[in-house]
Amino acid sequence: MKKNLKEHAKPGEYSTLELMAVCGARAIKNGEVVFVGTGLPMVAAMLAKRLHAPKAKIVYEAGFIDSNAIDIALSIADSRLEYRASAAIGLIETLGMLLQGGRVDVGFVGAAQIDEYGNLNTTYIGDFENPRVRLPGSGGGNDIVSSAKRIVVIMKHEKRKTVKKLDYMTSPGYLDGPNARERAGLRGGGPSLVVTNLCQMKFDEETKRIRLATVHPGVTVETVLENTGFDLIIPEQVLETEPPTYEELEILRSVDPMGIYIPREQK
Amino acid sequence: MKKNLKEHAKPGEYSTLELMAVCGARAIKNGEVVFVGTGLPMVAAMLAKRLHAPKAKIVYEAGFIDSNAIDIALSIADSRLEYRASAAIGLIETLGMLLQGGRVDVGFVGAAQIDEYGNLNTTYIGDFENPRVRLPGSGGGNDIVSSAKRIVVIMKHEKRKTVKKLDYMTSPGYLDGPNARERAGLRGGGPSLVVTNLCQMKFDEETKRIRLATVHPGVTVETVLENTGFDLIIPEQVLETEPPTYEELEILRSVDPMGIYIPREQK
Amino acid sequence: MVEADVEDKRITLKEAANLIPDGAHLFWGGFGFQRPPMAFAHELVRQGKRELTIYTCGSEIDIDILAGAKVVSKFELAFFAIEGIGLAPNIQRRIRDGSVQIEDYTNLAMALRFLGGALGVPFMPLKSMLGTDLVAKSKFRTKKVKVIDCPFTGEKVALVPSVRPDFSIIHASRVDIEGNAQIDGIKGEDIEGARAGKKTIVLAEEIVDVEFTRANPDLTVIPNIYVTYVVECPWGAYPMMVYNYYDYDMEHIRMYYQQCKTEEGWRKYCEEYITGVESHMEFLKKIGFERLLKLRARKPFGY
Amino acid sequence: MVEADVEDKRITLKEAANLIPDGAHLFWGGFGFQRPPMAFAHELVRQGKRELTIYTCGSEIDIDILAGAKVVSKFELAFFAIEGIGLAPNIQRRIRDGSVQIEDYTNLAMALRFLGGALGVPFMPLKSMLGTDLVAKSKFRTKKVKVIDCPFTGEKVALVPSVRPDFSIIHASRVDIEGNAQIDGIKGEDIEGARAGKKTIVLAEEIVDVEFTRANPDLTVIPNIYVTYVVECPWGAYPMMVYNYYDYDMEHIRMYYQQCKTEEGWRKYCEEYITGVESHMEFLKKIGFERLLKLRARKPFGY
Repeated sequence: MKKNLKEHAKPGEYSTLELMAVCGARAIKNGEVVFVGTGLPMVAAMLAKRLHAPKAKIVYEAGFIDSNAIDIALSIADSRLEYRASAAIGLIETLGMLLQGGRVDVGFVGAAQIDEYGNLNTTYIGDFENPRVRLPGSGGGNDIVSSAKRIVVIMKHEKRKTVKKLDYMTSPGYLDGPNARERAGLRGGGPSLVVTNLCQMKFDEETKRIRLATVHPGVTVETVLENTGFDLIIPEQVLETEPPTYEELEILRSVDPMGIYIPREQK
Repeated sequence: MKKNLKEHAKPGEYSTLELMAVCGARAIKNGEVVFVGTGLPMVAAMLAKRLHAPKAKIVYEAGFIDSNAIDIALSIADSRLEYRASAAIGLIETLGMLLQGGRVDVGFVGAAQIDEYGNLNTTYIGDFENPRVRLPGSGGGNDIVSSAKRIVVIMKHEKRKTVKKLDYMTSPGYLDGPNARERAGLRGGGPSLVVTNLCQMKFDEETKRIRLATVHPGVTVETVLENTGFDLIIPEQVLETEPPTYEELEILRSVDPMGIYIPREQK
Repeated sequence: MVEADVEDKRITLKEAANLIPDGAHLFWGGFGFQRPPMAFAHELVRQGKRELTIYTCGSEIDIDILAGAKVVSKFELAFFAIEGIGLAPNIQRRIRDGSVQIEDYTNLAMALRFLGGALGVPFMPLKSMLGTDLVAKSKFRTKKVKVIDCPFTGEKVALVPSVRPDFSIIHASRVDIEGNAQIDGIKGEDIEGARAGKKTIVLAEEIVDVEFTRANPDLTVIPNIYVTYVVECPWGAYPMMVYNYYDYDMEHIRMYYQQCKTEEGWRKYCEEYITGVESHMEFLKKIGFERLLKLRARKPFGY
Repeated sequence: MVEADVEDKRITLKEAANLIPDGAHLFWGGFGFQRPPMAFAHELVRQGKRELTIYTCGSEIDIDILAGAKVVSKFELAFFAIEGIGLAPNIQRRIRDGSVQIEDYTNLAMALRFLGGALGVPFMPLKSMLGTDLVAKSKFRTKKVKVIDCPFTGEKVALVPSVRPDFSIIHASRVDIEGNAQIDGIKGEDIEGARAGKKTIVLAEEIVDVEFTRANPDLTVIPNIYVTYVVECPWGAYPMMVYNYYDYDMEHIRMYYQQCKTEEGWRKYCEEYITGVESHMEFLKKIGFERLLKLRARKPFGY
């Protein structure tokens, strides 16, 4: 029996990673210029483009502009991303002219640590002089977070990742509060949405501090708080994240049919 | 009867413009990167490339790199210059990366005025606020004179053009003397040769002031001085400019067969 | 999908010129004789625009016409003339009568100002202009150039302010309806200029199908994201040249130069070829089909 | 003419690597999985180079191998990992044992540092890094970045020092014997990097005739003037990818990652695939013709 595609899937019919990808996709509006990396953000952008945002233009920092890839890429510079692209140029074009030039509407990034102003760490865990782990570094992350009009952060929700003080600030959220970005000379709008495996978080307009927005189906506010290392603002009413529709799931699974970024068994 | 191609032509067998083009061509060594505009410098570079400097690479600021044009161009951006070029890019490439990047050996420029330090004016005749004539301006001239390793100036020799004080300094010769270029932050070597319709001039190593090098056949030192507005250093011995060889003339005339830059009747 | 995924950015030449308000700041594409937006210049004159500011490296008849018709009152540029022929006749007169002012930079400085605008930084460093009147003197800009000591090497560096004009006007070889543009041959400062404008209008010799551009992303030098509108405009650079399309018409250019030496001659030219014709197509008809065909580029030369 | 007008810049891979002295500074081309100079990395290891400094945006197995073999002691870069798999295993260990130091920039900052080097200016401005530890902290550079107030707008701007390395190493699609190089697909930071080096070595999948390159100057992205030497090096980016030529070999990459998690595993890999083979050709033979053929790019996809 064919399901109604617009209906929401039931618990157990989708995985947390699928829900996270759907949350990311919904943050993309039709016609927007979207700056993504590989992994969940790529899957989210491809889903958006095939569903509600066919005119979204996906940019990958290696140089692919308005990519229409039909195969899942494993690298940001993967030849797969050139399929029916507008152009294939380089980093000065994507990070410089498009992004720093102010033409990117929404950028997606990940992080190993986030603080309550949305500042991000992707470089060091532990002490700068003698770190426990040396992460990959900024890549284009700092550039994206500095200059895109909006930022969506997608990351795992753990106490040690949601911290009061970052081990190293790789990318600027709202720094130490209101107007700090402007004072620092940053032009981009800063983080607007954080999607985790537990919830979605946004930022308080006035204080620029992070606040809970929605909890994923089956997750309680208490669970979120237990897994959060910083002081999370909890609004009076916390809604539940809208589950994926069957249509979203169907397209999502066609985007990543091999389950490279969203393994099927997690369902 | 076939003339010996290596022999020098006799007076009356060549025009002054032909001699000037030959002087320019001789200033180009094989393998050098040469930055030229249209007109006599283009003809000179094409002559050099067909004669003693086949590996010279001719760059035109519009974006033509290592041009091998077979037809005479009327504009610096003329499609004719793309023939068998290495690449066709743009001004950031030619003036920025090649020239300012330090890869141009010799640049050719013209001028409406020159002073005794080789500073050049191509912008205003008369007062800056209320000029008599507004010339075309720097174009790439200042860029070339700022950054090429050597500069060859080709211009008409008149008292009002060889002046003690320029109406406007468009391009930097040796400014006000030794080390002035370095102090100003300029990296190029500065003017090394001035070719006029009367003579060739070079620059005194120590004082950086202009001095007579050779007089063209039939021209006396007195004639040069009568037509010079600044104090020209006259060395003890002034040689005569070596006249064109028959080979030089033959190739030169094949480069510009229609006499566009070197009209035939001037002979 | 919610709607067709190919956006159609086509407008007419008249609509495009009509977008430009009096007083607007324009990046002006093409370099020398190559791909100047001549048809767009004509249409600005026909529509009687006023007080425009134009940023370009070096341009020729196209901007001389804009000065002659008093469409432009300010230029920031490095070079103007009619190469191989003489000084730009209308601009000379307009400077003398005070209706046009020019701020002087070098070609590299202007190209870098467009690159800076494209990159979204407020200035760019360069090693030209140093020690000369290009730094010491300015006509109307209060902040024309600033010489600083490099914080890394100590050497002198000139900083020039980036340009982000209201509109960038480019004449390309080909473009699709989404705005993916290709340019054959030299690009002058058009790559940077197309990315510097707040809005960018791409005129092109031909509009090609999206299948053509999407099949080879490596050839697109101005991607759709930068392009606001596209205008199909064949022979749009005549009497100048477009590589792989047509050669210049030196006879027309020389006639222009001779005639425009006087104000009366310029008015006659303007009336005959610009304001006296209804459209770009009427202008081309006036030039004549046979004459245009003779100028077509021959393969493999491109001119 | 005094001699043939086509200069032959071909040398062998061994000769190319032999040009690099211990302690040299290198721009390292390719981006992510696309066109890394893998074969050149192998040859540097075989020749036992030491104390190199590498400048790049983001690189993966290629620089992990150079760190593992202690060829490189310093990196200035923005990103290193084996994308989609995990952290670069050798670099992690070399950081811990103190034999490798990394100075951190962003991808845009590094790309601009190469653009600045190419343009011959001592620094470039950017609007990233501001307000973060990328400005506040440095590992070994005394002058890593300088934040200034823009003299035109007053806003904060970060200045990063330009890079002019001793050598730039690029793996291109095609090159002619004079050094005119073409790159299919994305160029990463190779356009700027190729122009930043004091000397530039272009390795390429194939050497093509000068007739081919000269017939279409618009396709040459690195003109001969910048190129000191060329090396024909088919499958030179294996196990990574070259657009239009071949796909990556994920099986080999995963095996590398797993094996190099330990020093012993790395030593075994290095001995088996790098130092234990005589040349790049022997390495390819070891991988096997059949396996390589399976990776060939299919038209029109390019992968």
